[in-house]
Amino acid sequence: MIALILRDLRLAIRAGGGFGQGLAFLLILATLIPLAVGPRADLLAPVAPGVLWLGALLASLLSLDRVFALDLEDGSLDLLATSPVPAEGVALAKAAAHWLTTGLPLTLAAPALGPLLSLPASALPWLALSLLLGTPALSFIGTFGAGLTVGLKRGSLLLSLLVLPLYIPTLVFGAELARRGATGLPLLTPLALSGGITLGCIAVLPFATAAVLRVNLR
Amino acid sequence: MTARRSIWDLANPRRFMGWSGAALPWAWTLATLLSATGLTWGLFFTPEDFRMGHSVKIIYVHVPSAFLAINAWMMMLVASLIWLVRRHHVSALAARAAAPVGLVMTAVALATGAIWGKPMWGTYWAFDPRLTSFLILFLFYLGYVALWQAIENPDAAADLTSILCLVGSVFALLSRYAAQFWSQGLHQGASLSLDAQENISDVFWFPLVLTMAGFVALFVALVLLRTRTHIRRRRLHSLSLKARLA
Amino acid sequence: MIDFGRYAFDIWLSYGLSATLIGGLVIWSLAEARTMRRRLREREE
Amino acid sequence: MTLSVTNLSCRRGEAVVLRGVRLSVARGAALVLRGPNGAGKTTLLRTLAGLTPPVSGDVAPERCAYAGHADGLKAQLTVGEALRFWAAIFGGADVGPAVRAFDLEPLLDRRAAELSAGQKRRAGLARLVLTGRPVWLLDEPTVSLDTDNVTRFAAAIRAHLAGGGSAIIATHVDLGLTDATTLDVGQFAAGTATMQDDPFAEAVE
Repeated sequence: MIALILRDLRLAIRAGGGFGQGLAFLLILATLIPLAVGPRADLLAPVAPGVLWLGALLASLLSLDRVFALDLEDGSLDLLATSPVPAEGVALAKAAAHWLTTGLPLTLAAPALGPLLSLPASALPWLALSLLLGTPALSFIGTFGAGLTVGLKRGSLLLSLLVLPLYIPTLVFGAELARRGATGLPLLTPLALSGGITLGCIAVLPFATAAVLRVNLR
Repeated sequence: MTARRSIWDLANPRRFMGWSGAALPWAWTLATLLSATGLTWGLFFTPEDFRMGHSVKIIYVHVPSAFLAINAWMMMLVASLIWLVRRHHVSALAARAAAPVGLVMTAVALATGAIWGKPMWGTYWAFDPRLTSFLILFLFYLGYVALWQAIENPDAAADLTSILCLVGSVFALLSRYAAQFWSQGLHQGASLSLDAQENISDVFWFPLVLTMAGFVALFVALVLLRTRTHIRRRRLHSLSLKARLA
Repeated sequence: MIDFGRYAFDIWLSYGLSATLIGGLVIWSLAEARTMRRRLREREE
Repeated sequence: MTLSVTNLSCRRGEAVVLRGVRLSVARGAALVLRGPNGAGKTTLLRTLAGLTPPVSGDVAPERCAYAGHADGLKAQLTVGEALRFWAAIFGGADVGPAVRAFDLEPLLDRRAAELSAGQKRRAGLARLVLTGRPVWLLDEPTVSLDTDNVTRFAAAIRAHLAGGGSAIIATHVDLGLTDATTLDVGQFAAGTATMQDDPFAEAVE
């Protein structure tokens, strides 16, 4: 499993698809939002945590259709399925690699983009914390969606349609945590719920992903 | 066949076609009678509500459709579980048949809720937790229906949609709580609420119960009819597969 | 006919919309059922 | 006996295509599957590999190494990286013997994108050695190999057999395996679907 994660990381670096594109997408979004909403700080600051969360969510969605599709095309997925690594392990490793190539860089980059949206410096650590807690859930949910649609010819749009509603709880609690951190409200509840959803996703979704992979490979 | 009869025999395609064909006219009759009575009674023979005036009459389409919107999903969840555990094909097809019904009921509940909201709250749409939950439910229905349509192999489609239904149910429930939490977070304490039916007087209650029973019968009729269609489609599929292999 | 006062429009709109949506679903389901029954009958013979 | 199955039924997509398959392959022996396209050779191999669950009968996928039409190589990775990856996945064997068996030494630092089709095929097949599994399941392994490479491939198989392994091969090419037995997959053709295969195989009303 570690080997699989390392291979996916190496591929992301070599192919240049993984790290760069998600970050560039978030940067473009953070540039376009003020252009659309207007430059006033009192308008931008309240929506900044939500906008950055939405940007992170969409950026993580961008690379999902490649999670299993490339491995299916070149036969690696068949070979992995016949290997001693259980399908659950493959699902877990794939989700972890997806998080390391999208969720983690987004978590690190989002606070740097905060000032573009007039987010006060005191809010930045909370934004980073909320993304750190929430983005793993996005990767695990997304990997499940990628598994569902892996055999389909034009699966990308369907993948978004399936995955985005599943993202709702993560988005709600994550953005709420960032917003409350920014305004100094009590934040124990969204903190606990964000963490809880992520842990639940990590614990349960690899089994669901493995089940749909087996169906799609047979 | 001397096999012991059990409730599962009803899910054999052939037997299902037999009993559902006989039950269908009854379900249609019951649906028409109950809904027509309930709606006529509710619409023309109930007084104005002291608070909401005549607008309370929207309740007779709003609440039954909302009730079905949720329970159609529940039925799909149970049918999906039966398919995953016992591999009854009719069960999977019934889940597929129920999805568009649930989708339309959710749309009706949303539309009537919005129309009712305008005179009551002065706005068609507010991100009230319940409205938001229904909007999210609508999205889940859309995804489920789209996944069924996208996959060609019927057994694989049944497996994948069943698993999606299971996972989706958990996330739909989570979203419901998230919506509650989130809307409290926005405006402390619910200022808008759709709790009308919880303290409703008997005058409105009886026609409402009739209409709800009528809608349930309509749901049963539609699901039976659509399941029969899907069974026939599945049979056609088997025939063309046979023709292709021969 | 009872007069619904100032809510008449809202009430008729919601009933009309519901009837259209649900009626549409019923008609579509019936039409689909008929087509499928005919197609299957042709094939089975 | 390294691998033996009886009364195996296999499904391809929705349709049951093979029924009552009986085959066995001994240590050091090879079994060549024959049959026209669509007879179910690939289906049989995928079932034996554990990718497609059998409709009936038992398989032992943990003893089989499968090589399908695709090589499972990533264009951006070097041959050495790919082999070390598969070795790690299959329990950390040394890649040395595999490299020598398929003469991959000069290619180790080349990326798969720069390889010819035949070189890719060799790198893909070298993975079989790394699995450490006794039974190789090979689906048209000589596709895109030239005569030299077919010879080299046949030698690798003979070495595998000599070392006590065995192989089941779907191929139209004569690999010069002297004591290979041949199995015609066509004899197991499933015929029409039964109600057990498909509850919709008979009229529903």
